Amino acid sequence: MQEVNNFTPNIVAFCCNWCSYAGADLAGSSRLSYPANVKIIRVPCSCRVNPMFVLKAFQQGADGVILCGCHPGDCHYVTGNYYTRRRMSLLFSFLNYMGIEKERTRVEWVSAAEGAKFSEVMNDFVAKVTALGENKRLQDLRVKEE
Amino acid sequence: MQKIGVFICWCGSNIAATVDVVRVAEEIKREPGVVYSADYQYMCSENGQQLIKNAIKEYGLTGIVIGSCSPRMHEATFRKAAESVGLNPYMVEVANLREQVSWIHKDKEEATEKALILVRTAIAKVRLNAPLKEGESPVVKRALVIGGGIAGIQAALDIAEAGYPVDIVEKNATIGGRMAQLDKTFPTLDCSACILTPKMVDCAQNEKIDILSYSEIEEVKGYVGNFSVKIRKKARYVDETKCTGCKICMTKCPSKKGLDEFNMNLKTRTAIHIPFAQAIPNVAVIDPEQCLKLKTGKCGICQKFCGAGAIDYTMKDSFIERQYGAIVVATGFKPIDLTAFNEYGYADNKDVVTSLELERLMNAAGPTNGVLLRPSDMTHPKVITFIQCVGSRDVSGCGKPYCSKICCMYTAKHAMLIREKYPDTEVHVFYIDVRTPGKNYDEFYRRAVEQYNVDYIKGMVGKVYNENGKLMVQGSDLLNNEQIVIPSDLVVLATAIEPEPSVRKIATLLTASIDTNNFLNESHPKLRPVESPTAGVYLAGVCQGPKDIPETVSQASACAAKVIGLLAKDKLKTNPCVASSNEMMCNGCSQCANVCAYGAITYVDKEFRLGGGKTEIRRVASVNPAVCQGCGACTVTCPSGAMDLSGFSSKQIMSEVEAICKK
Amino acid sequence: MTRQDTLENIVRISGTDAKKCMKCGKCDGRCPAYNDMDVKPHQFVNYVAEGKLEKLLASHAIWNCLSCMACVERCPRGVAPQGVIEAVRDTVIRMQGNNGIKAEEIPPIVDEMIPQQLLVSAYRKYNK
Amino acid sequence: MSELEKRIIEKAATLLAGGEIKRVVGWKKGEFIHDPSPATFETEESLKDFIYNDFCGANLSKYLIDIFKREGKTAVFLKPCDSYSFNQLVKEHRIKRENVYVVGIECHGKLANYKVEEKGITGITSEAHEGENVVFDTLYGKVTASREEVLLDRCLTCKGKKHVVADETVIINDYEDKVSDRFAMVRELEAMTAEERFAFWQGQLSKCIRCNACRNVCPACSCLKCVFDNPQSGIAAKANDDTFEEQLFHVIRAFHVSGRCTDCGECSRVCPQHIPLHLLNRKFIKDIDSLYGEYQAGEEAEGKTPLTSYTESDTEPNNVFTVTEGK
Amino acid sequence: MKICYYPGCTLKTKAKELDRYARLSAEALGVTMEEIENWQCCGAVYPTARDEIATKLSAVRALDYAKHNGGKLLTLCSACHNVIKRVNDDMTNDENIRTKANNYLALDEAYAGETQVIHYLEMLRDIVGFDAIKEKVVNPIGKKIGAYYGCLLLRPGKVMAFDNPENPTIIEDFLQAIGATPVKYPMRNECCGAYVALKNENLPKERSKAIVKNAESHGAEMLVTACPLCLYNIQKNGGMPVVYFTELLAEALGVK
Repeated sequence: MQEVNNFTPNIVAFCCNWCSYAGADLAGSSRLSYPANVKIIRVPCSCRVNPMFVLKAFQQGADGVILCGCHPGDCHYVTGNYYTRRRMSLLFSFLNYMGIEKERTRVEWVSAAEGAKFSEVMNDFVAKVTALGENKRLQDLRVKEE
Repeated sequence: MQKIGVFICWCGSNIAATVDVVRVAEEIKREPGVVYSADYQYMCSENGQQLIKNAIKEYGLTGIVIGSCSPRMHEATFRKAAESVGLNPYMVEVANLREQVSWIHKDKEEATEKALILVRTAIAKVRLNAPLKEGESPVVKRALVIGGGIAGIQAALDIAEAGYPVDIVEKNATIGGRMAQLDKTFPTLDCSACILTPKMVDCAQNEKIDILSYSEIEEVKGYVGNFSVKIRKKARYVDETKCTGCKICMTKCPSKKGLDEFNMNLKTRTAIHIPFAQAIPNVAVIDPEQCLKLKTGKCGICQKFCGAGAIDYTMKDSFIERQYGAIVVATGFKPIDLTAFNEYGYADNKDVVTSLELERLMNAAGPTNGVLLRPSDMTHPKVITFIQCVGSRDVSGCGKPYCSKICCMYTAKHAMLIREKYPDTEVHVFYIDVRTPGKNYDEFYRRAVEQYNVDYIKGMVGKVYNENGKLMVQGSDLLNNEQIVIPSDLVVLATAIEPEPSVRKIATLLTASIDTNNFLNESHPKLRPVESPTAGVYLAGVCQGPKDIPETVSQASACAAKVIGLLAKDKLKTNPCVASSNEMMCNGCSQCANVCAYGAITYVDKEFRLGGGKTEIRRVASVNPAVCQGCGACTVTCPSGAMDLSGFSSKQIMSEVEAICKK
Repeated sequence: MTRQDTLENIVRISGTDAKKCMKCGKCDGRCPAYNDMDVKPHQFVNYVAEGKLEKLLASHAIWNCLSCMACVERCPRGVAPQGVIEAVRDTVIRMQGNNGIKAEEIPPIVDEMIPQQLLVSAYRKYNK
Repeated sequence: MSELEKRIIEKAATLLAGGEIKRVVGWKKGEFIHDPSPATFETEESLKDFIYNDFCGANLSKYLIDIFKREGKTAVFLKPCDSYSFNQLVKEHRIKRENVYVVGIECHGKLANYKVEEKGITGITSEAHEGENVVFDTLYGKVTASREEVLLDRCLTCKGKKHVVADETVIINDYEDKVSDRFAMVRELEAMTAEERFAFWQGQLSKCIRCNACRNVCPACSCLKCVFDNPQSGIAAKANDDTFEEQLFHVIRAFHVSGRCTDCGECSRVCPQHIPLHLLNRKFIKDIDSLYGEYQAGEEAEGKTPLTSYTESDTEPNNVFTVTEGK
Repeated sequence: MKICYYPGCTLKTKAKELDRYARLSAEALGVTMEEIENWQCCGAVYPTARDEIATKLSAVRALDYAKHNGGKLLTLCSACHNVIKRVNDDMTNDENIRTKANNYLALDEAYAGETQVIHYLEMLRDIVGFDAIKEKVVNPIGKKIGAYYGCLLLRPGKVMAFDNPENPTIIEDFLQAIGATPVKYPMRNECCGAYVALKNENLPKERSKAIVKNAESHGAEMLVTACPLCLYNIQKNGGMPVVYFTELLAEALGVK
């Protein structure tokens, strides 16, 4: 138990430039805190997030990966997040199939006005990943023979 | 080898109170590639910018990272500063140390650690940045307006007023659209023709405006600033340049049984005709389905009588191709088909009419010369019942799920006009809700109830059946919890409106996005309501959503302002952060084009050298940088990784991920 | 069954989502038995939406609904008032001793010509 | 020589003799009858090496990507399941349909060499199926094996006898489509805990020797240049930093072919370590079917794939598990 | 051609003419109606409650029989048609009902809506063809006749898919074919009062009168129907002659 409590997960958050990155900025300017272990990468649209990036994060030691984009229907690029939704649905389900706990992956739609939601989502996500502990599975998917 | 400079901003105490900025600047010096690192109170200030500029010059920096507020705040400032001393503006990256660090964290140690990671991440990215150059594309200073109704007319007049040439392409033989068919307009009750026809004449007389009537869009190529449009001029069998509009042909034509579309088929017309008296252009057209000469080869009377020699039975469709900088879509609407609503008896009873038909029955230029007579026996109807929401708000599959927006107001208008002109008439209106948001709108409706004694019944009609010469309107009165039957002489259906069906083809040609109801999508429902997501395409009137005349005119003028703003530029700067395909790796599989919302990707067969003097032709994707908006959807879809996005390349993002995850 | 269970069962077997109703009254406008309905078709839908079970169970209209589907056919919102009425009627007759037609009531109204179809459907509709 | 094989070779000869067809793509005899390999035949004489038996599992579609570019028309023999791959490649503009003459041929399921070997059957000289059994003539005498035990895994859940594309077919014996549940194993895995699943995959993928056979044979893995070989992709292996690619090769590959994989099963057939790679692809197929409606890649030669289309009411990624875990 | 036929109880008792004339006419038109074996009463009304399974089983049995005997099931009585067609729709589209019904019946092969249910009028229109009937008419019916559809053939429109539920024309077209003058009147798809006759006599009385009054006002001399219950209610309360459409057909074809 002691160990789990001390564990601080490393979280990679991909935020689209138009809604969610602005939402994160609003969370900041409203001083709505969320854990420091969430680090944001800015992308033009959630649809720029290649599943490879998510895999790379896990393989490099991230404990959770979250994508944030405009609400479906509000995409700055009209349809980008609809593709995100399908790609990530399939990717998350697949990672779960490979044995990666489903709580480690998430997509949230956060608009530029939803600073509070951004902060809530991050707090919640960090709490869930913290409870799971360290992710090693995608680092050890293949065990080399001795 | 890159030479990177790092500049950590205190933002007064905004960052410095929580982040040990001095330590960050110090530690970052040890990062590979970093040759300069400094901290300063306000990097965005004149002095701060000077510090950056000096360092760039002094150390020959090839890339810089600013640790400051959100890039949404000052990225542009720092880019400009860099550019002013010769560093490509896209070699600047910002680490967000304020909104993402100091403002949300309290623990200084923790915040400083995170700041370091964010700065390292930005360094990792900037190492892979490449200088980018904004592209330029020329602007053709001419606009195209598709649709010659009030929306198209207003947009064209405003654009022409600013000095730019405009073409109006109208599929019918005259401009004027639906508004020309209306009798009076709400909420002022002024005559529709009186306010519309002067504008039509203005269009005709404005030398900047070219009206291409009886024409349709055939093909669209190009992109914002530079569209190339092929227009089909349908054969009207009358030479526009010769016809004087004398109408002698109409008096002589023996084929008189054609249905008069302008009068909602309530009247007949001759095969050669001018749609209505004030038509623009005032030129006849021959209906080839009806003309005896064209169908049987026998007749030719109009040609004989035409003093101007304008009739040409051998005329064929012709095509013209023109260039435009911007396109306004203003294709308008039509009432829906009522086949699925026969509980109201529309198919079997001439005296069950749509509201648009009633407009013609009340119009001085209409089939009854403005005297309200019912179509079946040309008598005065004494009891008139209006039914609202016919086909609107209907999710059963027979109608339209949306509110048609204009029906409540025009029904109040009709009721009032009838009570005004024929006080002995009894008028009932079945309604579900009366929706009157708009200046002086509710007041207008209340006048109908309070001043004109129109009987508004909250309820809906279940069936209209005729019995002994009366139309029995059986409906509910929800406030009294009763079922009532009103024996009526005329029943008017406030029929739902839908976008003119041809808009779907036009949307496809323009790659403009369209919703399931055939309304064109705006780029942003609140903030970009007149722009289509396709750059250079603007939306006016009902093609974008149900709206009345005042709203349509406002939107048309807004479109014009946007078009004028675009045409005023000589060149368009294009965002350099766009996708591009590496031809050496592209499979030509079309996956990327499938997800491009802008139609920016096309395919070309290109010849490649294989070595040994051999060549091979391969199909490869080609991105038009002027059209690409840089979302990156294509990059993920591309199986081979040939497609990449400048400024947000796969390698850059991967290295950011690595920098964040590094423990 | 608790009150809540009964209500939920009515919602379930009615096959209709009362929240879709936009309260236009078209069902009332169409109903051929309207004057014999103490609870009107739109009220059935409304009572279900508002959970007014007692009013539903007490209605006499359940015996007068003709199941003619006129209210269902052209409801603009795809709601089925008849479905609700039938669900309520079934709920009532499935309760002990609540058959809608008693054996002793039948003879006087049966005549020579009455088709089987009428008797069978009446039994199906009114009795358990 | 079976009647079917005879007819197919005759067909090849007729096509070559016709003049318009410059070459046919088929299978060539190896040293034994159980090691045929894909080959191109340009003359009628060369057809003496042509073979078609139950060891001809190889899917010939992928070879067309290069071959169709040669001068003149190419004919190819496709088994029903191969025809899906062919169609998918046409859809992706990798094969020009008009340059290829497709002959659909009969298939009753192909044999897995390693399963035959594991049963100790070697030195095979001929083979024929009799009901539910396969009878082998070997140098050491007759051996009978149950088909269930020696068929390729993919053939145990056959897609059916339909050719989705064919200019003509050579089919002698009509037969019933077997209805089988190809997702049974996927479901079994889904029913496990995340930990168990991880253990399963760790066990399987650790066997991989990175020989790239799966990638080389896969008709969907037909990129001009694979991302793993493209330094700009950010995932290509560099000498000292190969962990990412090393660890996630199969995961990335499965995602890359998702929505395009026709479930032809070649990956598993050629894997020297017998890793059930098709179970990766089938997970995607199963999820696509249940989330976005049934979709069979290669069924149509036109249109969008599930990953390049969308609806406004698609399931949210966070809710996807309730659907895809089959609960 | 031969076609599986489901007569129903009423056609064996009070509505024998409806059945008899239908068979005679069909033979004259080259169609043999083969009564299916061991049919049971369809239940006369379709139960709309989503949890009613048992009351749908007899229809499923008939449908399953037809599935193995030509794939089509011909109906004549409007009530039977309504019940069987709607049950068939459930078996096609409602997984819950399909599973449960199949579990009850334990057929060799599950039934999933494979049979096509066609009403006699649809057979006349789609299989025989009204033009073909026209050619075989020997006694044109020279009367002004109103078609009375009632509810059961038409509604619910999406399931019955019989004709435009608010503006049907099939019986009018039929009348035209047998040499009658069809009278189109708007109340032709209104309910006659149906089974409520047993509970509230007044309601069918009013409904039937309203329908007849409307038909009269449009000049009808008599009504035709396909439904024994409609015939009963209208005959009892309406005061206008009403006959089964098959009787007129038989008369026109000279086989009455």
